[in-house]
Amino acid sequence: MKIGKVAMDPATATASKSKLINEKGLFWRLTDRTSESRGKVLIYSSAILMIVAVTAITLFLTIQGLRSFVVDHLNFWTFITGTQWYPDRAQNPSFGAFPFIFGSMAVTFLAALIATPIAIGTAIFMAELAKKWGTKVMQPIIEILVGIPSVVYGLIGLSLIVPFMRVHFGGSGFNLLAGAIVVGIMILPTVASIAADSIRAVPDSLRQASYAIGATKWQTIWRVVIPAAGSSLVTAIVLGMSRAFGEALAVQMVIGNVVTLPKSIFDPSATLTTIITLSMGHTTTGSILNDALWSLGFILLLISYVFIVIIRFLSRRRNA
Amino acid sequence: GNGSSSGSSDSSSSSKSDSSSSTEALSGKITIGGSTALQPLAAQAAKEFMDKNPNVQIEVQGGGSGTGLSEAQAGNFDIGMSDVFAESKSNIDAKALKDYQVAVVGMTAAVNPKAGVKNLSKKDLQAVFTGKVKNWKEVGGKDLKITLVNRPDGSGTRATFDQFALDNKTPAEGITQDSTNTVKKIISETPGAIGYMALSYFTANDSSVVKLSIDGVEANDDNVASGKFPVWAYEHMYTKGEPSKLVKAFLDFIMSDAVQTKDVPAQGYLSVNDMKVQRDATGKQSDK
Amino acid sequence: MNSKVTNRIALSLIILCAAVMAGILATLLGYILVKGVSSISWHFLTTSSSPFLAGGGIKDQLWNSFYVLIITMLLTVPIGVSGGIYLAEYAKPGRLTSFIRTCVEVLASLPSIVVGMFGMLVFVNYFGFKFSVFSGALALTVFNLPVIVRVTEDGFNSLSRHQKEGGLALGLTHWHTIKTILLPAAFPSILTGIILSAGRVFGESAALLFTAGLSTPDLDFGNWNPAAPNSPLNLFRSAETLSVHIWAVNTGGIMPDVQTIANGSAAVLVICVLLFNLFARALGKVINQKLSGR
Amino acid sequence: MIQMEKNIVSFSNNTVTKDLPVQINAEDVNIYYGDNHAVKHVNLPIHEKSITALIGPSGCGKSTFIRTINRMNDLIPAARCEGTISYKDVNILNPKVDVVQLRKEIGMVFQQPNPFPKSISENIQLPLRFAGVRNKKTLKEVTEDCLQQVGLWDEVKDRLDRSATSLSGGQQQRLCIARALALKPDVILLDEPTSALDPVSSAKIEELLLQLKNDYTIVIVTHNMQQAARIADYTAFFYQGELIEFGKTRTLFTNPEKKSTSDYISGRFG
Amino acid sequence: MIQMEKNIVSFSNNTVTKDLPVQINAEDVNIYYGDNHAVKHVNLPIHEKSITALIGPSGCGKSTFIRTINRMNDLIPAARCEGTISYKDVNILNPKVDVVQLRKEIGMVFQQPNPFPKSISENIQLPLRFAGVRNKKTLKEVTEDCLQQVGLWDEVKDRLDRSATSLSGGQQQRLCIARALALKPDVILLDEPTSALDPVSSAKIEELLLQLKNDYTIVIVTHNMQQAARIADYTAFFYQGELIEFGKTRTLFTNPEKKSTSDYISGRFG
Ligand SMILES: Nc1ncnc2c1ncn2[C@@H]1O[C@H](COP(=O)(O)OP(=O)(O)OP(=O)(O)O)[C@@H](O)[C@H]1O
Ligand SMILES: Nc1ncnc2c1ncn2[C@@H]1O[C@H](COP(=O)(O)OP(=O)(O)OP(=O)(O)O)[C@@H](O)[C@H]1O
Ligand SMILES: [Mg+2]
Ligand SMILES: [Mg+2]
Ligand SMILES: O=P([O-])([O-])[O-]
Repeated sequence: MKIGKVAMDPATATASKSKLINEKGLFWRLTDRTSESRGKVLIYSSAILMIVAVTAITLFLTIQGLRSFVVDHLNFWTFITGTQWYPDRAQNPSFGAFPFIFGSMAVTFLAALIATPIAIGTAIFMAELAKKWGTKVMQPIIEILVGIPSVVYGLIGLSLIVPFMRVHFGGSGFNLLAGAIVVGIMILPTVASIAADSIRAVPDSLRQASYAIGATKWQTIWRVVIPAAGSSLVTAIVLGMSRAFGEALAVQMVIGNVVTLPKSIFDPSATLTTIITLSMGHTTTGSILNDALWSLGFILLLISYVFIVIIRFLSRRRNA
Repeated sequence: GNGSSSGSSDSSSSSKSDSSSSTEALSGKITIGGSTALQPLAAQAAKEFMDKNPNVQIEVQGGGSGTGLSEAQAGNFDIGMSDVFAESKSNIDAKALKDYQVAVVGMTAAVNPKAGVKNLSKKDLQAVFTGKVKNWKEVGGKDLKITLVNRPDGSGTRATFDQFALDNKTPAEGITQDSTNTVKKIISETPGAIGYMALSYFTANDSSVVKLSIDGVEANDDNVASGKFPVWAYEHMYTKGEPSKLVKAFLDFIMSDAVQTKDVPAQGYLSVNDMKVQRDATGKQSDK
Repeated sequence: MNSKVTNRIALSLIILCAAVMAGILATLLGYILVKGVSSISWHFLTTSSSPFLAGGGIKDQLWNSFYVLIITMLLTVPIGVSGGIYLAEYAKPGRLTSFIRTCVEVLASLPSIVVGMFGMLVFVNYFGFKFSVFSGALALTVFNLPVIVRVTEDGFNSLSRHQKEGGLALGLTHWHTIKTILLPAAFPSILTGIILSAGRVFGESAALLFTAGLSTPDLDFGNWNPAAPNSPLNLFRSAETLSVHIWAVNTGGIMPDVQTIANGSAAVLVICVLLFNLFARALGKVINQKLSGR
Repeated sequence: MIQMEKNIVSFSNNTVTKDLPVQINAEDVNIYYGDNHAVKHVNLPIHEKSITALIGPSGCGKSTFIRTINRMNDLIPAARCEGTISYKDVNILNPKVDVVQLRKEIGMVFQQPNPFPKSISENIQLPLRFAGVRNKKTLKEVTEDCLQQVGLWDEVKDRLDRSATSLSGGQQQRLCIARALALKPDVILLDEPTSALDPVSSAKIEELLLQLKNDYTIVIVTHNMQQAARIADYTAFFYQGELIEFGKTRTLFTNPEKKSTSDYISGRFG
Repeated sequence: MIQMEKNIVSFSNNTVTKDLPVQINAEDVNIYYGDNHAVKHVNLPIHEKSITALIGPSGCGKSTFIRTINRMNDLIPAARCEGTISYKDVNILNPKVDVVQLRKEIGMVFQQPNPFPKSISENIQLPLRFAGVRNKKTLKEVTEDCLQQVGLWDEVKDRLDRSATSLSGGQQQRLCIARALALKPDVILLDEPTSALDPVSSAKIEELLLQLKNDYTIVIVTHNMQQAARIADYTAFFYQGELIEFGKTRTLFTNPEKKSTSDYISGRFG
């Protein structure tokens, strides 16, 4: 019951030699069913497509975003530092986008401030304290939270948070803090799930080492696990911030959209994204206001690049 | 150029002849877009028009007045809807567009009932909106802080209010909402809030907001029609040059009594036909 | 003992965080469902929306949401899976790979409104697709693509190296190994990832405002000719999706029952996302059982 | 059948002439992972200040057993223990036992060197800090002391604040032993401490263990029978979860009672 | 110094009386992982229809070397090879070599059994299908044939369409060997094929290899010296990337030339 093996005669030996050396032409490689090249063509073209997409987005938004400086001769510096946004004023319209840049930043940082402790705490709970519960209950909860559309968050912010603010802090209830809370809750699940992944990635050997020298659970988490997960945790927060930064509709529904600089977190405010969604439809293509809105979009793009650079930097440091 | 057709045609006979002739003649597609304020009226009219002319497809999009004008000029919309005159927008060649004023909308300020004002002089109103006055008691109301609620730059409602109620004074900053619903909600819930909105949003037995009279003139359809109440605007439909036969038929339908006497008032607009005064692009008012 | 007290307090705080998280979900879901479910009815789901009268439904918007989702998936899944395979299997460490990886990250973290603006500029105006299903799907492709790429790459990376070596050692080509061994093995996790990402696409609004439009023609569900302007299948008609509808109704709607419509739509949206989630889980479980058991 | 050359193994270090007192005593210990009965009815005494080696083929339950002695298996949710392991008149397996304190008295070193990704000195000071030691001078002294004991002091004294991960594998393992010594435990458990190391580092650690047994009780798991023969006073042979044979190392190697023990020792399987 | 009991190891299977022709010949092979010189100047002939065992302590480069013979190391981007491994008058290390064809002729079995998560019969038929065999009857015949050869036929013939992952570890490993046989290779490489298995399965595989060597050239990496002694005709001892000693198994075990070889064989390290 064995497959008999015939001894190689010299002729077959030479034949197999030529088989071992690959000298097939390009055409043959593309037509052969078993060939590698056909698969590679498919795979490489999609990789190229992604490069094209990024390049196109950057290019088009840059060109469109620079129009207000090149064609309409707005001063770039006064554009990003000016605090007066009166594009419709008949005499002497002014385009100062600083309040929006500030508003975006403020919402982003406040949201991170709100989300970070809860998200990291949940991540620790899922990855360290209750692994079974974590995967069986918390993970689905987090996935569902990620899936809830941002307009729904906005809607709820409008009906719960704004009235709450009005009752407890006076004013209209539309303010920076309301925006930050809505976005903070929105990014919670993102931050928590990435943070949980990075905590899970800490090798068990470190935990064992820590327990073996008589550490309590908290000592292990605080002194060993969190430092070891370190920069990935920061990455999780930065990623959440970049989401917060780009969120538009949910914020617009609750932040009040006032174009002046807020004096406190209980003042209404505006962000880059909200001003774009608010005004875009009212402007005509090629008008200065329209170009200025594109410039805001361009700034948004630039800042999201900054976030990416930060994330890359963190991950490079982690790998080093 | 006012391209509205005369209101003399007999509605029932004209629409009958419309539909009978359209069965062979009218077919094709119309794309309408622009002002969100006008969108519901256009959509309703389109629905009725399509019921009569099954071979016609009308697509009604929003996008805002600016979009409506830009896209009409670019030829992407057959009809561009706008709350404002094309002349008032930059980068639009108003002469190349043909204006159809399909309805009139009146607006006034809405005030939170707790402020205790029902009427303001134009001067006081301007003082309130420009921020010179910060408390209602300075203009005869209760001792309550004033909270402004604005519409975004470029909004037709805001442009109209700024022009005819504030006489082109720049309003002070306040909360800005694009949505009349939200504006109304904020005003009704925030003590001391004031904003402005179309008359259609003040429903008859709704006491959640106060409909403000200006200089003692009540904001109602009659006063707008007669020109006594100044804050009103046309709703425009623009075509690029002369409209095609199909588009013209639709515009005629909108101007017909079927729409003007039914849908237009139903949505809180005034029919252009009822107006006793008219206005040009610069805002100059004259008797009709 | 000091460290023990600290331990107990700290752990309680952590549990509190998790409880807050669960509480937030419960509040959100409870609020949406309690407020919205009462306005969901067969009538609500099967009538078209009305421009300004009460009693409108969400039939067309619901269909649009699914249609845009399907088109987006048709575009993203093949490209995204290929891209993920590229990164997991072919990419050699180097400048190009790191550049492609950066591109994926850039796409993933672009604000959706920026994607929407780009879509308006390029798909709507430059290519002349107008506000349409297709423009919307292309815009959503831009930001769903990196998600699928990542899901695929993770799926491949989590496979044990042994499977791949087993294939290659048998004289299978790399591509054939991927096709016949690795892809089937990674399939469950990729599928789960895709369905979860579908939830996000389904709920996206900002990018669609500027690309798929704020209105929808009166769809004729008897007409399935994709070229007809009011056919549900027409790719080049404007298509307001459910989440855009919520925003639009809430922003400018003048029908008297704005709140009811917004709450009902939100509830439908959330229920759909919940169903996606449950479906993904159930499917993953079934496939896993099939692969391991039998 | 041809006879292999005789293996010459030194037993010179196994100097126990009479049994020292039993410090830890396992009685009828059963350990399960879910349904998997991984350790079956094990009775094993561990004598004070001597080296006990656990040998056996892969998967026979050595690690499972040794990890139970300081309750490290608590970390595995599916693991479950029955029986008694008495230490200082307490049953270690009692759920009420303060595991934190237990692990301070019974230290452990693992197969893969696992220093914390911190500086060398912090690695040794961390257990002390956990235990509440704040005094800088004490910390410094203990650091030097422990590094001296494992013979690492001269090699690293100039770079105590360099990252511990920059050390070689053997140095890392000795650092881990030093870390375990910092709390002055009674017992040190080692699970295949040399199997990831090169021969020279291995030999150094064997030497170190022989020295440490003057002060500490040592339990070591090893897959290298010769290592057990070289350093252990007592050897326990595990097979398929059962303790097949236990006794003085010399006796077990030269005169095993059971057939499977002699089969294993002579390399017929494993 | 006390002498350990003599280890009795059977060399009965090492029946090579005269050297068979060399089928694969490694000359001055160097392999690097980045800067790490993992295999250093190795010269090693592999004889036809015999079993060559590679032994040596962990990390000495055994796996690295054996994986180079069928170019599996191509998968590791950082790996780099120099030198010549001639097989059928071709230098395997030549970049132009069609690795797919090479791997059909030189099969490989790994430490962890790695059946595909498909049915048992599909596992064996997959490589055949890929090689272009479509005929159902042939496929069936070859499946039976291969399973017979590894002695798995009787155990699984009733459940050929059950998932291969439902088999036990030892069965899975034999299935992997059967799978490698399906393509009728010249050479089979095995990297610690029994180290994850229980003694009984291990013994079965040893037996199987002794049978297969009548038809195939076999290269096996093992950490179990007794296993090498039991089954290999030739043994190569690697240490720190160098080939320290190579020769007939009996010679190498009974009369090693180098001190480190005898140290390793007698368990003084590793
Ligand atoms: N975490 C775990 N969960 C479930 N089963 C486990 C776990 N760890 C070990 N086992 C099982 O318990 C048994 C004994 O394993 P153990 O690790 O104690 O063996 P060992 O003797 O240390 O082997 P090795 O020499 O390979 O380290 C094995 O059957 C193993 O599969
Ligand atoms: N993928 C890799 N990348 C970098 N270095 C590697 C890689 N694989 C192995 N090495 C290094 O090459 C050397 C030889 O490793 P190899 O796996 O060949 O040893 P081995 O003899 O098979 O050991 P073992 O008995 O543990 O399997 C080691 O120093 C190892 O660290
Ligand atoms: Mg073990
Ligand atoms: Mg190896
Ligand atoms: O109708 P508007 O949105 O332009 O106010």
